[in-house]
Amino acid sequence: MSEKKAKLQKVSGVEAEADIRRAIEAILMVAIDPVSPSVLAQLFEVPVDEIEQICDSMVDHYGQEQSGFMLVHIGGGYRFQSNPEQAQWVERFVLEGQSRKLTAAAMETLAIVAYKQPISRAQISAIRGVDVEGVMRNLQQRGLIDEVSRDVGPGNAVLYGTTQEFLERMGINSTTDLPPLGEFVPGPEVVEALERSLRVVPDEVTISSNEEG
Amino acid sequence: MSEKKAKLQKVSGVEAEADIRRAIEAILMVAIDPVSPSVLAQLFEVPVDEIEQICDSMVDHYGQEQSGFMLVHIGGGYRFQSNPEQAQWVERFVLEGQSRKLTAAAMETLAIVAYKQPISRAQISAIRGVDVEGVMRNLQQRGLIDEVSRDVGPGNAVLYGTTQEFLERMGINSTTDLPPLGEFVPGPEVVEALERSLRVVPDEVTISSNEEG
Amino acid sequence: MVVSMGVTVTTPVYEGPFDLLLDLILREEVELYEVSLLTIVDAYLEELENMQEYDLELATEFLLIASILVELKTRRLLPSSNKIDPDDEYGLWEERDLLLAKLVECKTFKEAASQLRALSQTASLSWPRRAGLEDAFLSLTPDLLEGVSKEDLREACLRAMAPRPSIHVNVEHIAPIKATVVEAVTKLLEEVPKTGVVSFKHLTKGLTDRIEIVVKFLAILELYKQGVLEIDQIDSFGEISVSWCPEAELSDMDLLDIYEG
Repeated sequence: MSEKKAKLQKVSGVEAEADIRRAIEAILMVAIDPVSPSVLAQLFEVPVDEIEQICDSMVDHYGQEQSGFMLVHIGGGYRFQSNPEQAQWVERFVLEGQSRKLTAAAMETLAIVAYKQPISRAQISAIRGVDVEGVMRNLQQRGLIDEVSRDVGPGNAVLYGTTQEFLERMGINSTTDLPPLGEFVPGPEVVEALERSLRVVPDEVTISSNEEG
Repeated sequence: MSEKKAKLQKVSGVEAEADIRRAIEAILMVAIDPVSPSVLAQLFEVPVDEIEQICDSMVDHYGQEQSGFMLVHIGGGYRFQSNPEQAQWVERFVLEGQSRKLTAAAMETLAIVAYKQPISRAQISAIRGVDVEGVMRNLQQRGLIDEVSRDVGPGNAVLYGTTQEFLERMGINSTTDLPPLGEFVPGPEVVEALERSLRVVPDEVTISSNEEG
Repeated sequence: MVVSMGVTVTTPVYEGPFDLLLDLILREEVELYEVSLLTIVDAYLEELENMQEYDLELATEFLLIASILVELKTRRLLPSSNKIDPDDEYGLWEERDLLLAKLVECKTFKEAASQLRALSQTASLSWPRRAGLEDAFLSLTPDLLEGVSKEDLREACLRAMAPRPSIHVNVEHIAPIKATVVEAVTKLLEEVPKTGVVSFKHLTKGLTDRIEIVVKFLAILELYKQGVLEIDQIDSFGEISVSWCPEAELSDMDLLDIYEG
């Protein structure tokens, strides 16, 4: 620890971890978006992993404080947020509600983008079975998805992915924090039910063949 | 003190002063402007002087904490802000960390205000199809737009306009110097989309006329 | 089906064709191959009637499902040839498997979507600090309008005000629509009174596009609903016979209005 401190002193002029903590707190107080560890690392001239260590211990600290706010690791950065336990009061204070709710169609499209990114509109259409242009536009306008690259294949289709805003809306730090898709695959009983309902009645095939003969 | 607690319980349903403190912390953490004690008093249904007492003790508490931020009594209200001792880091963060360009969303919002002023936030949201709260705040903070009047209609919505600073930065004397919007000529993408969506119509018109004739 | 643009209705029940299919299959325990298309179409038409406003998007989505179902059932509804091509049969199985895979995938993402909704609901209980810079630091912020011209501003305004194409209803994904229900209705009104009892098979003779068959089918249903036609299907997979209802006194234009309304 003393070695690290010495290094901090030497490199950045910041006396100690506690000083960095205070500086981070001040910065987070004025930042509008989550502040990424790499920005802080650059600012303090300290390795990113050390910054992350400091920030994570700050997250713990505020979590234990039982205060009205907390520090969260979200959207690839850190920011102060109100404690969900105080939602009833904040709600009454903040006049503007949270952004409007997404329709089921939009949510499903968003889920496909989130799990399959980068993905083209045609690929999403194929999964949902309908044209998704309108829904995609809506999601893009809300800043939840964006064009991220182009398909190398013929046609060079635009590929979409989720945005920083999406992470913030979901309250997660990265898409790797999403529960694995495998958890949502319907169980064998559902698959079986679906299969049964689609089953070609064998009788008829037989009858038809008889007719043929 | 016990008498006060009992009163809080009775009047607001909030169990104790500590609960009010937490709720105030949450609200102050997300508030944009200083929050006046009277607003808080109304929210918690607690006398103003009690709110002031609680807030002042919170000011003391954060003052002793030696953290990167503090609670101040300013402009007739209370707010969290960065600790002046950390000003050098905040300055460096501002100079190095913030992007220098207006985002597309901010640019569009600014343009709408410039051309359509005075205009309410709800009207801008309606035009852009997304909530513009964050963007508007940013533009206002940067001194490019400001509240100019209030709508005479129900709700008395705040109306926004561009500032003197905006004119200076744009190098114009008045917003009438902005190039006229002219007749709207939709881009090729819009035309195409509209055309596609209308494609079924001509057929049917023909059929209907045939039927009539 | 000329419908004014911009009307979008979100119904809690249906959001996409596979959803509809899932709903119909799981909720009503419909055996796809045992139920007549009529049941599904009726359920759908009922849903349409319950809606506040006509939703073209939903209607086109339904056409899509109907077309899938029709294709899957074509060999039974329209035994146009007594011979079953082994390739066709194989093709039918393949299609069934494809549909099953799609249904499973659709259900998977439905679940994932509800999980995302739960995540966002939890996250929405916590508000971020967005107070931004204190006055003392504002002078430090760079000139955001550097390099922005008056023309840039004008363009941004026009861009923001441009009508959003997201409201348009795209029916192209079905197929280039050559047939319309109005047209089919018109044709049926000419044809059926002359022929008396006629089979669906006969009415769809020469139609190759599945969408054309679907459209014809919907037209028959519409006329059935209006009491102009009578429909009879004796066996589950039997021939559908269509006949003119003698009491019918609905003018052609009334019928067209139904679809243009």
